[in-house]
Parts: sequence; C-alpha cells; structure tokens
Amino acid sequence: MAVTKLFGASVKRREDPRLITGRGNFTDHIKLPGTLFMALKRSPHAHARIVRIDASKARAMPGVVAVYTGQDLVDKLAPVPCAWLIPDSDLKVPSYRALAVDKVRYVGDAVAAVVAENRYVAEDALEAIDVEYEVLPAIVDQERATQDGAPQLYDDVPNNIAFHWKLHAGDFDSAWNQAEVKLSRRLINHRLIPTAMEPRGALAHYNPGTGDLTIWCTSQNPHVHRLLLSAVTGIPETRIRVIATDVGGGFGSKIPMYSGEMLASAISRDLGRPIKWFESRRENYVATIHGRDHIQYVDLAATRDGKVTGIRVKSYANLGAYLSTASPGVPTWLFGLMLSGAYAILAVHVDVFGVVTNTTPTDAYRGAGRPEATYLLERMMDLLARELGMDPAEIRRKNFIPKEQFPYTTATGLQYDSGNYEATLDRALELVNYQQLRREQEELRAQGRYLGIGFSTYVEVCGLAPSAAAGAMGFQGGLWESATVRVHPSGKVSVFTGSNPHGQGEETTFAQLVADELGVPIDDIEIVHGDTEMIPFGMGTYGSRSLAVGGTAVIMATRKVKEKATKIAAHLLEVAPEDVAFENGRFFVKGAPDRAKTFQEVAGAAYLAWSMPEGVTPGLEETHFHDPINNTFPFGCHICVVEVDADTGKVSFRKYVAVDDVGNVVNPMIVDGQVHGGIAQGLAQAVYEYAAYDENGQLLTATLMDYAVPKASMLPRFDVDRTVTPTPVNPMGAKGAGETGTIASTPAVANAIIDALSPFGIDHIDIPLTPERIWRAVQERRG
Amino acid sequence: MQITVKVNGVAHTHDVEPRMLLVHFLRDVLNLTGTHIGCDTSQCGACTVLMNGKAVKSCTVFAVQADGAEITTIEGLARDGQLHPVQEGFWEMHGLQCGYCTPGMIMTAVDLLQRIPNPTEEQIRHYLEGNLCRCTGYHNIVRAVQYAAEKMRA
Amino acid sequence: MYPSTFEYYRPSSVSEAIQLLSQNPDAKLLAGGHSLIPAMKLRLSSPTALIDITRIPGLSGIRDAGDRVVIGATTTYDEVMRSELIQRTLPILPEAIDVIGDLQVRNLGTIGGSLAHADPAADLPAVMLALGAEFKAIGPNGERTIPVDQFFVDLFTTALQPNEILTEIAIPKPAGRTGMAYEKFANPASGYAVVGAAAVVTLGNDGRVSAARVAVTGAGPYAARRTETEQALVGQAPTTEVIKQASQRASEGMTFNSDVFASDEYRAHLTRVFVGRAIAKAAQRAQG
Amino acid sequence: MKISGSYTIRAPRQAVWDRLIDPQAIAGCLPGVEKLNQVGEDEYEMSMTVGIGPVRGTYEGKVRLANMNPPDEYQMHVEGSGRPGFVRGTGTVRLADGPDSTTQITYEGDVEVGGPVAGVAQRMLGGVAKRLVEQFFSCIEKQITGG
Repeated sequence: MAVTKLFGASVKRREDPRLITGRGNFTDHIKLPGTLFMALKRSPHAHARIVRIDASKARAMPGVVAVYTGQDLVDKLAPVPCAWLIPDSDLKVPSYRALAVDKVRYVGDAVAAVVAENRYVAEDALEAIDVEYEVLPAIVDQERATQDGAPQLYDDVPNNIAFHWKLHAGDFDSAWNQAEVKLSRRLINHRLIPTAMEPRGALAHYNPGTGDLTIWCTSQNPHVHRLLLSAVTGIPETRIRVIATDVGGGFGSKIPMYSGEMLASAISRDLGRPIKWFESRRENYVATIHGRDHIQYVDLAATRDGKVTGIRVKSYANLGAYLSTASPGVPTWLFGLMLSGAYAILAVHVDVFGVVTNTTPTDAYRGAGRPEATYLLERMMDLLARELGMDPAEIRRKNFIPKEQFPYTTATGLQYDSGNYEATLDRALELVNYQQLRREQEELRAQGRYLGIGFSTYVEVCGLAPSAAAGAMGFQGGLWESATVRVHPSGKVSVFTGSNPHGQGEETTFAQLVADELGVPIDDIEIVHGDTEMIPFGMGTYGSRSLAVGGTAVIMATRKVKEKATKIAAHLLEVAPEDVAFENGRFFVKGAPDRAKTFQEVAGAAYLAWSMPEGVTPGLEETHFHDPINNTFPFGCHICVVEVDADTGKVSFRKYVAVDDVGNVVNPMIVDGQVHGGIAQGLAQAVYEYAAYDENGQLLTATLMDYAVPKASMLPRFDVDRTVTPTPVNPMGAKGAGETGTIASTPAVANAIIDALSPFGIDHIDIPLTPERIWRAVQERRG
Repeated sequence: MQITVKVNGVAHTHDVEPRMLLVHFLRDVLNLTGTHIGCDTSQCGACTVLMNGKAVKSCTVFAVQADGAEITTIEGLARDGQLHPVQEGFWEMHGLQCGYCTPGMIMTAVDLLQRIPNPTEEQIRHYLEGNLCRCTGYHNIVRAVQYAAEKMRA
Repeated sequence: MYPSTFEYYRPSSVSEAIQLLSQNPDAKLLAGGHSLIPAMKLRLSSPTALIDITRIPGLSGIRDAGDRVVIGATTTYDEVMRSELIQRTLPILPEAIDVIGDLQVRNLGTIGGSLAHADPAADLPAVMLALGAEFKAIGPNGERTIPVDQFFVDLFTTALQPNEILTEIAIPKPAGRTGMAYEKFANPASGYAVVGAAAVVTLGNDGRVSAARVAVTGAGPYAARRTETEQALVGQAPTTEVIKQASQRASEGMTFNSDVFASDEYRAHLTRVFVGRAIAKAAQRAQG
Repeated sequence: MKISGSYTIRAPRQAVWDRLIDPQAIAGCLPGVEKLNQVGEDEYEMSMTVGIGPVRGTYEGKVRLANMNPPDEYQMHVEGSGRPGFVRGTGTVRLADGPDSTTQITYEGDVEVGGPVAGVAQRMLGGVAKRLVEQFFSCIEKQITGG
C-alpha cells in the first residue's frame, strides 16, 4: 500500500464547519408542512395487565387528531423484530409490540400514541388518557428471575430464560483439577444508559399518492432500519427511504428498531400526513436500550507461578422485558469469544443465561459484550496477582500471547490477526513512570494517603466479519460494507458509503483515503452517507468497523475506478494500459512522464465517450461490496492512577495513560478523539454511571439529575500514545478505534481504586465504585 | 402574549403562548435550529444561548421572559463570514465529534472567556459543568477553549 | 419538556405582585425560574399563573448598609459573586455560589428564589444560617423581618406566608478576626449538595473562638444550624483536636436523608467530615 | 422504597387505636383531603392534594385497612395516582404502651412510587415520605390531646 500524503495526517474535519455554526442536519431540524406531532403514553408500572384504555377525553381535545392503542394497530404493524437469532441455545423470542396490547412489561412500555397539531398539545393529551392497570408482581434481578416462584413475564418463556448459550473450548475440568491456584468470584457488570446527547426521534412522511414512505430518523444503520421498517409495515423496501444525515451520537443505542419509528411510519400511512416524534430525555432513559447488566460467576485456574490455565464463566445476562434487535448476540458471542483476552488461556468454558425481566430492554452499548469480558478478565488477573504477591504488570506479561505467535488462534476459535502486546505494556509503563509511582505510593501510604495504579491490557475484536461467520452466529444480516465511487465529468468525486458516521468523522477519513488513491484534492471529494435512496445497501456504523470494513470498500471501489481510468488514459495516450503509470493524479506513459493525462481529463473523456477503448463503457463509477476475510483485533495497555480519600470514599484522578495499537492510523487526531471519548465512557462505568432499579421495577436514575454522565470537571486529561502493528486483514492495515477506550478503561480504573485500597486488605468491590461503596468497604475493614 | 426579542441582531415580534420555552421559540418560530435540546431537566446545556451577553439554558427560560432581551445563538456568533475564535478552536482542536452538544458548549465557552480571558484547565472544566458532551471526554474541548483564549488575547 | 398552560403576569411593583398572589391562589412567583421551570417542564408542577417579579424596580441589587450588606431578592447568583463588596466582606458567598449548579444557572438563578424555594439540598440556606442573615418579607399586611434561624421550617417550607414576597436579605458584616468557609460534597449528577457545610468562625484576641456559626444542608430535610458543634468550639483554641471533637457532634439530633446515591448513614458521616473541614478552613482563614 | 420509623403519642393506646382506624380522623390528618368515601369494609376511596416544593398534585386513591388486631397492630394498603405519578404501598402499624401512658407507634412499609415523580424527585422521596408520616401522627396526637 502506498503511504501518500493524507494517510496518517491529522486533517481537520470536514464535518465541522456546519456543526460549529449551527447548520447541522439533525433529524429534529427537518420540517415539513402539515406535520403532526406524536407523543407516546408509557406505562408507569413495570408489570401489569392493561384492563382498559379510555382515550375519549384526549380525542376530544382541540388540536388532537388521533389516539392509537395497541389494539388499533395489531393488523397494521408487525411486532418489533429480533435480528440476532443465536443458534443451539433454545432461543425464545417473545412477541414485542410497538404498543403493548394486553400487558406491559417494563416502566416505559408504550401503551398509546397521541397525534396532535403541536408538541405541547400532544403532551396535554397524554395526560388526558386514562389507563387502568391490574398491577402484577415484577422481577428486576436476572438471577432471581430464573428461580422457581419468580414472577413470569411470558407463558412461553419458562423461568424467564430466553436462551442458554454455551461455548466450551478446551478442557477446563482438567485445568481446574490440576490448578495450583483456584480463584472463584461473583462479579457484577452493572447496567448503563447510553445517553447519546441527541435523543431518538423520527419524521415519517407517507405519500398516499405514490405509496412512498420517507423517514428521517436518528439511525446508525439506515438500510437496516429500512429493511426492518419494510418488514413491520409491509411497505416494500423500494418504497421506503430512510435518511439519517447528522446523528447526535449513538453508542449502539441507535442501531435497534424501536416502537417510535415504527409508529410514526404506520400512523403517517394511516393519516396521510407527516408525523414527527421526538423522545424526551426521560423517555430516552426508560425506553431506549440500556447496556451491560451481567451477573457473572468466574472460576480461574492457574499455576503458582502465575500462568492462567483455564477460565470458566457462568453469566446471567439481563435482556430486559423484550429482545431488542441485536440483544441475544451481545452477551453471548461478543462476550464469550473474548474471554481469554490478550492471554494464552487454553481452556475457556462459558455458559450464558439470557433472562427476561421487567426492565428496559438491553442491547449493544459501546463495546457490547467485550467490555463485560475484559472487565471480568482484567479484574481476575489483578486478583490472581494479589493472591500470588506478583506485580500486576508482570502477571500480564507472563500470560500474554507472544508476538511471535501471530496470527494466533484462540481457544474459542478466533484468529487474532496481529499483535505485540508486550510493547504496549512497556510503553505505558514508561509513560507513567511506573517504578517512580510505586515508590510514591509507598511514601504516600506512610502519610495515610492512598494512591492506586490500575492496569488493563486488553484485546478487542472489531471490524466484525466475515458474513459467513455472522450467519454461523445467527446474525440475520451480513457483515460486509458497500461503497460507490462516482467520478463526475469535472473530475470531482462523490463517494457513497454504507457506513453511517454519527461523530466518527468518516467524511474526513474516507476523503483522505480517496484523495490519496486518486491523487485529487480532498476538497474535490464528497462523502455521502445516511440516505438509502443514494447508497447501495449498507450495514451502518457500529462495532469499530467503519474504517476497517467500510473504508476498505471505499478503497476497493476507488481502485476499480482507477483501473477503468487507466484503460481510458492508455487509450487517450495511445499506449497499452500496462504502459501507463498513475501518480499524484496523473496518468503517464512509463518512461515518458511528459506524455500524460490528468485524472480530471480522463474523467471528462469517460463522460464525453467520444473515443473509448474497446469494450469499455462510458462513465466513471464503480461499486464495491467488501466482505472481509477476518475481524481485526486492536489491543493496548491502559494505566490509571488515582488517589482515594479514605474518609469520604471520593476518588480523584491523577493520571491516565493509554497506549493503544489500532494498526495503521489514517487520521491521528480523529483516532485520539475516539480514544478520549471511549475512555470517558468506560471510566464513567467504573465510578459514576449506573442504572438503578428498585425492586418494583421503577428506574431510580431516570434523568440526568440522578444518572451521572461525567462533566468536564469529573474527568482527567488523557495521555494517549500508540504502537503500530498493522493488520493484514485490509489494505490499510487499520484495525478500529471506536471502542478500545471503553473496553480498556473500566478495569483500569477499578483496578487502580482497588490497588489504592489494598492497605485495608480490600481486594474487590463491585463497580460502580461510588464514594459510599468505597467508604463502606474501608469502614468494614477499619472496624 | 406579544413579545419582541432581538436575536442575532434582528428584532422579532411574535405572539406566543406564555408556556412556550425560549428554545422552542428559537427553533420552531424563528427556525434557528442550531440551538439543540438534549434533556428535560436543565442539565445538558445543549440549548445554551447568550441572553444579554450571558450564557443561559434556553430550555429553562420562557420566551415571555426574554421579551426585550438580546439573544445570540450559535448562528449569530460568526461575524462577516469570520468564525468566532471559539468556533475556530473547536475546529482546530477536534473539540467535537457528533456535534450535538457543540453549539451549547461553544456559547458557554464564549461567556467563560468574557469573564476569564486566560483560564486555567481547571477553570475551563469547572465553567463547562453545565454542558454535557458524550463523545469527546472533554479533553479536546479544553484544548479548543485554550486555543480560543490564546487567539482572543492576541 | 412541554409545560401546561398558565397565565403570565409581569407586575411592576411589589404591591401589585402581592395583589396578584392573593387573587391567584395557585400562582407561583417566577424569579430565576431554575427550580420551578424544570419541574414545570416535567409537569410535576403546573401552576395556573406565574408572576414574574424580575422586572420590579428595586428588588435587585447589592448595597452597603453600614454594618450590614443588603442583597435584593432578585439579584442573581452571578451578580452576587461578582460584587466587589461581597467578595471583600462575605467571601463565603462567592465560594459557595461558585459550586451552585453551573454557569448558566448562576447567570439566571436568584438569591431570593433559591432561599424561598428552600430545597433541602440547596447551598445558600446553610450559608445564610452561618452568616446569621435576616430576611425581609412583604405581604398584604406590610413588611416584617424574619431571622434566618426561623426561616427554614421544613422540607421546601419556609416561614413565608403564601402571599408574602421575600424582598431583601440583610447580612451582618463579620466582626474582628472572622473566617468563613463552605465545603461541599456534590452529587455528581445533579450538582446538589449531598452534604454542604458552612462555617463562620470568629477568634478573640486570645486566639480562642469567640463566636461560631455552623450549618449544614443536603444532609437532612432542611438546612439547619449545628449548635452542639458551635458550643463545642466557643471558648476553645481551634486546634485539630478541638475541631475534630466539635465536628463529631455535627450529626447529633439530626434526621438524615437517604437516596440512591447516599444512604442516611453515609450522609451522617459526611456531615461530620465536611463540618470539620469547613471549620478548619474557616478557623485558618480567621487566623489570617 | 422501604420506610420505617417510630413516633410517640402522648395518649393511651386504645385512644390512639380508635383514631387510627377512624376514617374521619384519618381524613382530617392527611394533607389536602378533598373527599373520602367508604367503598367496602375498612376500605375507602379518597382524593388528596399534596404539594412538596414545586411538585404539587392531586391524587385519587384507595386506602384499605386489614389484619386488624386491636389495639396492637393493623396493616394498611394504599394506592393513589395523580398527575405527577402514583404511589402504592403496604405497611404495618404497631402500637405498644410507652411510659407515662404514652403510646409507641412503630411503622414499617414498602412504598412504590412511580411515574414522572419517581424519576425526577428521587433525591427527596424518602424525606417526603417520612415527613408525611410524621405529620400524620402528629396531627392524630393533636386530635386526641386537643393540643
């Protein structure tokens, strides 16, 4: 691969001018004449039978156009689909209606939709709808939900177990029997709320004359939404256009299909008017997916010199009240496959129970499954180090897969593409000045101050692929990506990508790739995304896959363009194509660089088509669907340094060092930004954020007044650095950077805090490590 | 009730319901959609505008309260096609990703720099507490404000 | 996000406002609105009328009244913080206001609004208790002065009558060697005080504490003085040990709030810790 | 939400008991009771207006007394809903003789608060519940002692 001028450059983002001047195209900015506003009446009860819905008062209000209940839509809207049907797990997918019909199963379950002339009136009308419920006992805890006598959500999901997924790789039983050291723990990986700053919403416009549905919505994957909307409404895909240009963050929460988009579409068709729906933050908190929420039982087998020989995990994953679009795959494949992490662990046994409870459905949240695996493993590594009196850095070094062994096939069957784990650890130790820090830790302890140093040496699977693997895992879609490169007669280029960035900066990164490939100015390149009418089918942006998969599709399509352009250039230069070279946007005859045509001249010629080489069609446009041969596996080492105030339990951050290896980097500025944001979210899980329910299923952290999304003052500055181990999986050698920070940081922070508390004999506290939890643990030890 | 509000230098007179929030007045009546809504409890600051020169959350002000006031929104910050130094800082330092919190973040930073032309990192972080960003971890937002501070002092 | 309908009034005098209050029993006064409007947006509060008192002349501003500083009720946090007079004479106010809400809240939120609202976790009630402020209220029967010690009656409840308006807060200027400090443990999400402790400590010529006022907020149903602690300080030299002993008594006789973030037991502990820290800082400042 | 506490009333146990199961007495001591109708044995429908700070609302609901064991103990089931949300709960009230012909009341219960108020007023719900219970007992005490 030719490394040319823009690959590796921190090009300023082309998205920014519109976003810093208030001219972004977010969904709620779109206005259509005659639009009605929809608001959803949601259940305040976690589990109840709907006895009666009286909407007569609401219907009679001035400005109210219609009120729909679940019953009204049974024939007009199919249930919300589940698209990850994991095999061999006795999976049960209960019916999930956009508006609940007989029963509500979580606080926030929608029971009626109001449509009115403006938002204020719609809200007024919600209050006028009278719903009579027969309240049923609720169950929130997924482990207790599986026990006999627990309230049952569905008749056809006995013991609330929607699936039991197994992955038994290697011989754990012998590892356990022969282990010199055995560690067993119950770990909680608590529930989080994604909190994209832009809540979800949609503007659906059905034209009864043409039968076309156009829907602007907050989507990470417009084509997937088009497919699913077609499935639930019965409107053919060819008649649906989904547009999601600027999307205000997603973190996984804008992947699934939800009731709001479905209802807006169905009701627009019913009334023949545009319907806008936008959720409030409170709705976002109760009715947009949550993430994580595992109860994990872990057994770790090791030798006395610190070599891990096997790991066994039994996990109860809380799926919430219904199975969201990708939910079964998250706590199973995306979790279980990664349980040996960066280490050569030969026996991995995983059993996952997917459990339905009276809570908001869970699904993919930044990292999705991999943070749950990494936290578990990195916490256990620290516990093992403690048990053996080893340095946490050294126990990791001891267990790393050596760099000579790549590509490396894990016990769970993944093939790690490339890696040099020790290099990231070494670099991080150097950056943090480890030996000095340990000395300082000793000194401070003598003064009654508690400094802690925490490690996380993670590896992540991203660039999820290939499609055949997706099929084997039961994912109801492919994992490829598409791109069309359209060269216009002037030589300017439009690139249509199936990826759909919502903050990741692909309009810039992809343009850098194309500019390099074609040797044209970056300003001549337009990246188009987020409109199903303009783009071949695309899979969207999630799972740190856009560059590795979507970027590759762009490069491949560009190369096809180049190939055709070379033929045209050769024809114009009257030489054979083999005799033409292409450099810096010029086609020239090898050995005679003055005999040349610019890329723009060739583009013009392709459209004039006055004289084309034989067998070459006019125009200059190519499409490529790229299905990668493998996933990519970024890795790295994060070290967090904290000080804990033992009197109050308050944690302050001293330093945060991240050394990641995401392969080659197209735009370092953007990658750094991804890492920063990722760290912030993972750090927040360790100390600030948690979704708390009471035992009746009421969400106690239902607003930003109780759910602590970190503010600027609550985060440290991040020292980020990189090593570079390219992946052989794609022509860029790039791996993926969207989730590394989140995956790595939660255990790094937790390990730092536990390390700080080690003088008290504390070796574990479940996350989130809130001040009170820390204070209590210290109190208990102080007696 | 009839109100007159000067927004980005232009006086607008409209009849509004008393319950209409300033942010809805800006977005829905004046079509200035650069001011965003990110929460309903006045925490996130996405809706921040300048009212009589001070940063306020336009979701926590009724339009009638702004009667007679001068409002600057993100659309009115750049002058004569020239980005405000804070806008420039956000672009230069990659202070935004999805861009949803950005208008509010920028408006707050403008108020901050009016008060403290040379803020420390700690002051920047403190003064931005009323604005949540979910993408950047604030690292580059701090650098963006530092960039702007330096530029404005020059 | 979409409040219910209400009538909006913008009186130009206090007496007009009082008349409107009397005519509209479900009305609410609107000053900065930063407690009220969020509740209205969620329809937790749906008053039939709002009486906007922010444009009444004379209700806002800060003046030097000799031995006291007088702050008009609709003066914003920001104005108080930036007042040179306040910074010089009552530095605990800027210190406390700096950790209230956020910049935007401080720009619009008013001193009187916050005090009349009496949120159990608001910062200023504790500060006013420690400063020994006096509140002037005007109602249909004229005006009266309410000492701060009688003002905070209960959760969201003050000594104000439904048709009375808080107009002024008068704060005595500290005498002699006085130090003051506000120490807060903020809820990471809301920014409200989980526990906030305010201390105003005056030292005599002998270096011993001649007067002390200590109050906490956030911990219990309403902001309250910690008189046992104060008594334990007066007459003593403010040594680490004395402060420790005194702050241990800060949780005596209190009922503590409990929520998902902090239990009552933890709040009681934090109360002792933060009272101790506020006193230590105040004493140190008094010592100059 | 679990709530529990105790309260001492300066009156003998039987007198306290009589008041605590008397619907008129109960209605008189709950804030803003606008109506109270008996709809069954020891079961009443009521409507009350409660305002705590900015959160003010009218709640329609039912109160049912059960497992009455005079004058020692009874159970109370409450459910009510209004604009800000709903409340459902079951509690046990126990009476014991205290010193100097006082009555020691202990109560414990489990209250579910749902709807908008639950998500928003989280930090104050515990305090509010306790406050309402104390106000109620203090009012009952005043009714008996005429104080």
